[in-house]
Amino acid sequence: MNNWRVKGKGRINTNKTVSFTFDGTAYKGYEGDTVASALLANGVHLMGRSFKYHRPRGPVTAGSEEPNALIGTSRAGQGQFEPNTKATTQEIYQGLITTSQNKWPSLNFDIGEINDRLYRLFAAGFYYKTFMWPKSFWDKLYEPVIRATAGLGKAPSHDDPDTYASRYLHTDLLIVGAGPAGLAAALTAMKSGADVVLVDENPELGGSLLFENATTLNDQACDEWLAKAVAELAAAPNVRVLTRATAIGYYHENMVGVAEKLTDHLTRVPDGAPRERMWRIRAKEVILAQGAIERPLVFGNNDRPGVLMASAAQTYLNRFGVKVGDCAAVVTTHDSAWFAAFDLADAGVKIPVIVDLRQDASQDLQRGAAERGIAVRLGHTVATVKGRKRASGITICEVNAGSQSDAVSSIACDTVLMSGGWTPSLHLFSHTKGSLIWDEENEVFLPGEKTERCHIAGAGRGLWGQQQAFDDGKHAALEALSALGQSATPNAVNVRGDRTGTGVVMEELPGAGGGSAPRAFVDFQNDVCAKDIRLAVREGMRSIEHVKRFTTTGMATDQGKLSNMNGLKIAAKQLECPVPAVGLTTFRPPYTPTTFGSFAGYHKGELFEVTRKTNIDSWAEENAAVFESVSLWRRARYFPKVGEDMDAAVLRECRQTRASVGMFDASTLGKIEVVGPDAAEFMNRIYTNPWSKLAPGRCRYGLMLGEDGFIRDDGVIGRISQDRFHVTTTTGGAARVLTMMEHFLQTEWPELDVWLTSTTEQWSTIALNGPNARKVLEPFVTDADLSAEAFPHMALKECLVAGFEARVFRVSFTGELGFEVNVPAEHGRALWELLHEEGQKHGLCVYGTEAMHVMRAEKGYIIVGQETDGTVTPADAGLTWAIGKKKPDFVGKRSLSRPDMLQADRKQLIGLLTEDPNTVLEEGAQIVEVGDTAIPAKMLGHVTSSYWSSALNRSIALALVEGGHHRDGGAVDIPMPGKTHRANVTGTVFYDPEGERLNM
Amino acid sequence: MLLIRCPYCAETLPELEFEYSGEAHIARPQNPSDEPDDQWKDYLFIRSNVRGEHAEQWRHTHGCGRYFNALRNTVSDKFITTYPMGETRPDINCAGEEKNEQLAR
Amino acid sequence: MNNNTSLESLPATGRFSLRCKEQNIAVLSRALGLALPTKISLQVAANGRTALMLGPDEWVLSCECDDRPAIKEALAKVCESAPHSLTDISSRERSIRVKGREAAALLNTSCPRNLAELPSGRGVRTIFDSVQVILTREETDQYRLDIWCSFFPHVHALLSAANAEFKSGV
Amino acid sequence: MSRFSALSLLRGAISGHKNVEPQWPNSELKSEYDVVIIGAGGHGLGAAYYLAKEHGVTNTAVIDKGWLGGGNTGRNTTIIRSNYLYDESARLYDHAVDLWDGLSQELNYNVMFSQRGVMMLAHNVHDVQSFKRHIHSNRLNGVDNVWLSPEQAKAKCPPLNISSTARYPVMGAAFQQRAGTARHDAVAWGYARAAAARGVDIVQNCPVVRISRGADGAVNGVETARGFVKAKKVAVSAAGGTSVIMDTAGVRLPLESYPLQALVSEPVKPVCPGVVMSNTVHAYISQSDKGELVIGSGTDQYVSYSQRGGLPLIEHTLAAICEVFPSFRRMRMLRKWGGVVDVTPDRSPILGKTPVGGLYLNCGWGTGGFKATPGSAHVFAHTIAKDEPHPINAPFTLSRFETGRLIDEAAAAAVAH
Ligand SMILES: Cc1cc2nc3c(=O)[nH]c(=O)nc-3n(C[C@H](O)[C@H](O)[C@H](O)COP(=O)(O)OP(=O)(O)OC[C@H]3O[C@@H](n4cnc5c(N)ncnc54)[C@H](O)[C@@H]3O)c2cc1C
Ligand SMILES: NC(=O)c1ccc[n+]([C@@H]2O[C@H](COP(=O)([O-])OP(=O)(O)OC[C@H]3O[C@@H](n4cnc5c(N)ncnc54)[C@H](O)[C@@H]3O)[C@@H](O)[C@H]2O)c1
Ligand SMILES: Cc1cc2nc3c(=O)[nH]c(=O)nc-3n(C[C@H](O)[C@H](O)[C@H](O)COP(=O)(O)O)c2cc1C
Ligand SMILES: [Zn+2]
Repeated sequence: MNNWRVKGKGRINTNKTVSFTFDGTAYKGYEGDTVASALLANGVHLMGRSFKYHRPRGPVTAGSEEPNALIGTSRAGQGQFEPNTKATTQEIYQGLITTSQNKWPSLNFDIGEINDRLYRLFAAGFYYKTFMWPKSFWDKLYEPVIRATAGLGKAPSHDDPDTYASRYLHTDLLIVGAGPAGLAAALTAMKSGADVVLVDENPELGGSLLFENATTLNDQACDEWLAKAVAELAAAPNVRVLTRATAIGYYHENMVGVAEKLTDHLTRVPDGAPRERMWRIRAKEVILAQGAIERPLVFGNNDRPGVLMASAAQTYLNRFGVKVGDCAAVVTTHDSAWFAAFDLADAGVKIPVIVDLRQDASQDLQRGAAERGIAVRLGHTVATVKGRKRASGITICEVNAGSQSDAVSSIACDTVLMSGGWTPSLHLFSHTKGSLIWDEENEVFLPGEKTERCHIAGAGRGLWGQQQAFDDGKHAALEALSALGQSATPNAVNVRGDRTGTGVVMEELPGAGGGSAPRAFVDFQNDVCAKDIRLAVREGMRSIEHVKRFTTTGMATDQGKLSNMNGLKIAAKQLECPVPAVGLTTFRPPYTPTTFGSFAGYHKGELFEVTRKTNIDSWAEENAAVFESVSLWRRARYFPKVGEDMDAAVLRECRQTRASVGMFDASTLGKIEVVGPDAAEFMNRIYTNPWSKLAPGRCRYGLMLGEDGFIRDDGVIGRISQDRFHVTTTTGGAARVLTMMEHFLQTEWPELDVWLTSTTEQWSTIALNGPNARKVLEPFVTDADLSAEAFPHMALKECLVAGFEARVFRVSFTGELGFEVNVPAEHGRALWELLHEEGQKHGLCVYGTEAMHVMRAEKGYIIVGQETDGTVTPADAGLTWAIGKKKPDFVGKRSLSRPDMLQADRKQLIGLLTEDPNTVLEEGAQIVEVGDTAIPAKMLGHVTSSYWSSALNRSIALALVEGGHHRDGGAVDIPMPGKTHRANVTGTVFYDPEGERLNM
Repeated sequence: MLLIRCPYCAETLPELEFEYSGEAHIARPQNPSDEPDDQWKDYLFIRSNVRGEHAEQWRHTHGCGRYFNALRNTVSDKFITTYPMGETRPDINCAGEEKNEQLAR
Repeated sequence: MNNNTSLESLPATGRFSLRCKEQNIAVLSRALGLALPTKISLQVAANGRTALMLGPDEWVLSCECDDRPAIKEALAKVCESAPHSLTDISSRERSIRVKGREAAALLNTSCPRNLAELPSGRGVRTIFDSVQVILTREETDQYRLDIWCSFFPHVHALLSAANAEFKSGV
Repeated sequence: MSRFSALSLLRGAISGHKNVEPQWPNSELKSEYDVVIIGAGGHGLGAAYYLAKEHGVTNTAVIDKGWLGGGNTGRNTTIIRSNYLYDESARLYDHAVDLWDGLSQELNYNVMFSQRGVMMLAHNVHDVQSFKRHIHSNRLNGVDNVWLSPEQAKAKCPPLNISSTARYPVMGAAFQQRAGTARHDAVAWGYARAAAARGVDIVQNCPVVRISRGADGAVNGVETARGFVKAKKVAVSAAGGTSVIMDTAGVRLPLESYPLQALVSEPVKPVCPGVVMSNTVHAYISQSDKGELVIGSGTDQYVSYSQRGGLPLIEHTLAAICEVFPSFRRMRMLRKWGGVVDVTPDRSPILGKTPVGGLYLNCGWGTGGFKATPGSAHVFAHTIAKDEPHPINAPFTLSRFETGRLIDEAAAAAVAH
């Protein structure tokens, strides 16, 4: 096993072997390996297939910018499948199962590869130009085929068993990236009084020091210095280090989202451990030390397995102890690939050639190559890579004034290392809308104007080399500390053997042009080639945003980390336009793809959202209630007895309530205590009704409009004393109503001496309704007279009920004699049980919201939100009587006189009785003139409520109908699929129109 | 998530504690019944919707509960200042030519 | 990480919402026998009564349950001279105490506030997940949350889930 | 302009696409036009196209401050449906669906209009009532929309969680089969290409900074970053910038602009066949032909032109998606972005004439105007050409806010997208 391991190299734990599988084959690696490093150590380069052409692909990087080596992962025996995971960042653990993607039947033999032969048909944007004929083929054939071939991995098919966490964290200084710049910043800030958080996406700190480790730092070997630095930071009380933690987005006011992976590297996951945690870190100052990403070169077949970034090869060697091949040719425009070549050569890899497009290279480099017996071809370029599933050689030729010379020579190799220079990582900085400035000399974008309190350090500022990075990190920390009013005396880091390089930036390599030349890839995953970008420009896509969207370059899962700059250069050249004038596309969060789960955090299942329950809810649950959800509350809808369905239960609940007595948990109604000397005046302004004359101890139905004149809420309101009202609102409206009241009070009428307090949850509210309601309640009330004379309809009393301090309203939402008893919430259930027991003497039944709805509809009482929908005025709803005629003003009054609010054709609330008394109309059914049922029909309105009425022994309905108030006695049609129902228009009160039962 | 300074609490706190409540300084007419339809419409619906410095109401709902006013730049989302309800809009001058610049995105 | 954070549901107490304009604070203070604090988040205790200032015209008074009639009576006497609103909210909310070295971190799983900026002995209304709460820092590592009853189970469940996470050590 | 066809594609393939021509020329701004349309989104470009095709008005410029299609047309979740409640809306959006069907052929540009259906989930009794009301109203308006049981809903979208113990159980769904999605960029490009072919100038990267009015009060041109342009008529189709530009003509609007966010996941093989919307848990999802899950989030609470938006909304949206589709919890967000949507008080658009002569307005589509693109453009062109509204857009006046005849889909508990 592991034939490509290099003894004595790497930071992995070779004492600990780990096995995992890839496409069913078992492999062994070491603790600390990624899937990619372990597979490479086993000689496996072919790890995936590209999106469009299904070309064979291997890893091209060793980090989170990887576009090619995407795999599915799952945990043995437990599923937890996940697609599109980067083999280059997924750490191996015992029992990890990995699979390749986007292939059929196998990775090695993939039918989809046919696309690669037909590539010319699949030029950029081809689908916009075809698949249009015949028209019907799109839905039936073309699109389904396109969809089936698209996508990379498969979506998970099972519910995710894992949990996710989140946390807010406040800190003085957040440092993103723990390379030399980030480490220097952290080591400096550590010495101040500031709280510091250092995050890095890798499992260990070090950044480029993990692979560029030939230097000596303060006279210690690089690895040794790093270990000490890490230990120092770990021991510092003011520093918190998060590894496997990716800063995914830089949001407003220095809030950075950091997604931390907690368990995906563990063989055994501790109980209760979430899989990932989303930190929302709010920092006073931020240092972005994200480093730079090495840029690929664009040449023929540059996507073949075995073609890697030079720094990736260096990483596999120095961090993982893996050589990526036996014989690695190097193609570069930058010095850094030379160093990579030297490292590999020193580890025993044959370097047949370094091809550098530049005409010159430093003496040091050339000497280094010569010492190692490496052939150097300056002023040369690579024409193409040979081999299909693995590179087998390259052809090179001279760069001749930018065009290809005839003298092509072939060089055999199994690996190609490339470097097109480095791109500073400014993704997070760009999230803040900070500006980027084009640096002509180094041909990179650098940070310009800032919009947040942040500092960029290291390679992110285009500073190559460890010494510069250390110095810059330290400097950034001092700057940040001074902004925090802090200071520190930093220790310098002196670098010996620093291998700073320079280079030039190319677009497509000169050898790659021409019609028949093999394709040169810019965006590996999405198979965007240089010629696609040129084609897009020729098709008129002159904005880089158009180029992106037309070719999909930069839209793959690496979000252009490798491709954007090359794409931009090629487009700029085709446009004959300077690079900065063309500009970059927008960087958007997240920095690397991030699971939905980590955004959702704890919000899963029961914790997804609050479920509010009343104090009496537990009784309902024990008594087999069926619940419904109303805003955040859950309410008992009905209480079926064994064998009953909803209709039967509701019928019984209504019947028994009207015949004797029913009991209902009304605790969810919103309640607001309105208190102060100006309470009545305030009520006058907010509600349509007049309140000044309402005597303490009395209550009244209140109607509330929005300023636009439409009904917003209603409820019964009691005057407890001269300066105190007990307001009730609808269940769903409670918060809204209080907000609206506060808004008017604070912003328009601050002079009023009145205050509002939500008392919804202070009270449990039990409604007793029915001719025997008084009999049930009376035994529990000793300090008040409940008789009809002493306690008439629409009166209220504060008294003791069963010893609890209560507010009893004599009101009714059913049309029967009714009491609503409010007691302190914690006594709700106790009182409920007492009343229930007492009620048994009278055949009391418990009813739910459904029976309540039926009974109030029988009485023509509206439900806001059912009879109204935000477009209904008091007049429409037949509630003109609730408007205080003499009041000069109340919220919404002025709007009621706008022209369209007075039209006769407005939809108005009416009653409907179907001709067939057994037909219960469907709520929401539409209403037309008699006989006017042809489609499209002129609709007059709709059925808002419709029930079987046990009291009337027939169906009833309420409806909003155009000009409804003038239709009394007329008929309308309700066309339903298959049958049209006819109904007669009536008043809205179906039951006990005289209201006699209220006064029993 | 924005950070907002509540002028009553005198603390700068996360947006999650606050509710936005629309444009500021739109006073309810003294006698709505006297308003002509078009002016009542202005009060109800017309908003300046400024690209740039916007005077707006917020409520520290999950804090002191108070409504207050703020000046905020709607392009950068940055608060310029916040001030108690009832105070007039502070005269903080922003750079001239803002409109053209605003239009240019 | 050694976890020693505890969650404790607290017994009921008397609670009032008290509201008045600035000019009447002195009168009400005298009536209550307690100097109502005049800076938001400050808490003052005397005679078994505690007042926490939540807003410029708002306090929450805590007391023994059976001290409530006395408070009502005392304030009713000054109703004319010092208009105010006193509303019993004792049954509206329940409290939970979070205590231990990691109490603040535990709360910060769902509370976006910077708890370091809340000194011991102070309290504020804030938000915990989607739930409005009153958060009082009783001692350095001890906090109390006052929560409307119907939201209590949700807050408790979130804190318990977070506690399990802390216990797992990751 | 040459026609796109399978054959032309094949020819191109053989020749190495040697003879491609720009899909639209890089027009210079002329000094005078019959019609200037501000905003090269789908609505503006479409209006230019229909003006040319149906009304013979070709001396038109569509001027955009950025790149064409770069506004909300290029950043929306592409949901198309017409199952709106009110007659006015149903007619408008259904007119659009009729035009969507066949738009690829009409424009000779595959806009990938895909009628995979839109399913709107009901999670409580109120939702059920509201959706049934929609269904009945739609049926009588000739708009297809049917009720599905939870099981039927799941059959249409297998990853859907229909467990009755869910916090928000699925109690059924309203389903419109003719609804679906289209490729947003292609819509802008297709209209641009077809309009350009009929002589329309498309001028990009040229902000209009002022609408100019003559002594008679009527418009006479626009001031742009590249100078003054005379115009007989000016049509504003500048979503995300409407209030600002209309203010320069002295017209103040009932609009507020909010950031609206959307996101995509990494691409996966087909898993979510149609569009699923849940208003109650605030989640909208579909899967694009490329394989990403395209997910719509909500608007932030405050007015903003920043095309950004905050993290809490995204967290809430994804929590909701994971509730409805628990197997997606391990999917990853690839990219999220924001747009700026102009919202009216009744959530319905303003589409028609203005108090200013020669000035026409198309705005206020809020979170849901992509679906209207061809229909809106079509009747807007009519309005501009004839100086009077088409019957379909006649109700969508600016004056309704004064008289009170609002078309309040939002109040009627319709969903936004
Ligand atoms: C995240 C998101 C999701 C959405 N999801 C859906 C959905 O699923 N279904 C749906 O139907 N709708 C959806 N919408 C809404 C939909 O995108 C828009 O309503 C629709 O695209 C508007 O099209 P338009 O052509 O009017 O505007 P845009 O495409 O925005 O075009 C307006 C153009 O005007 C330009 N402009 C502005 N001011 C000026 C000026 N002064 N000078 C020159 N040019 C100017 C802008 O640059 C822009 O290009 C969504 C919107 C967003 C942001
Ligand atoms: N030889 C050359 O010419 C050349 C060119 C470029 C860079 N370099 C080397 O690069 C180094 C620069 O140091 P540096 O500290 O600026 O960069 P670095 O690359 O050493 O460290 C950056 C770190 O940030 C991490 N990171 C990036 N984005 C992140 C995110 N969003 N969340 C969490 N972590 C993130 C990276 O994984 C990495 O660990 C020097 O050592 C220099 O020698 C050399
Ligand atoms: C329907 C749709 C699908 C998208 N799919 C992708 C995608 O697969 N990859 C990607 O990077 N962006 C995708 N995007 C997002 C765009 O890259 C871009 O973010 C969006 O158009 C807004 O533009 P901006 O981010 O440049 O402001 C998609 C956008 C839409 C509207
Ligand atoms: Zn405050």
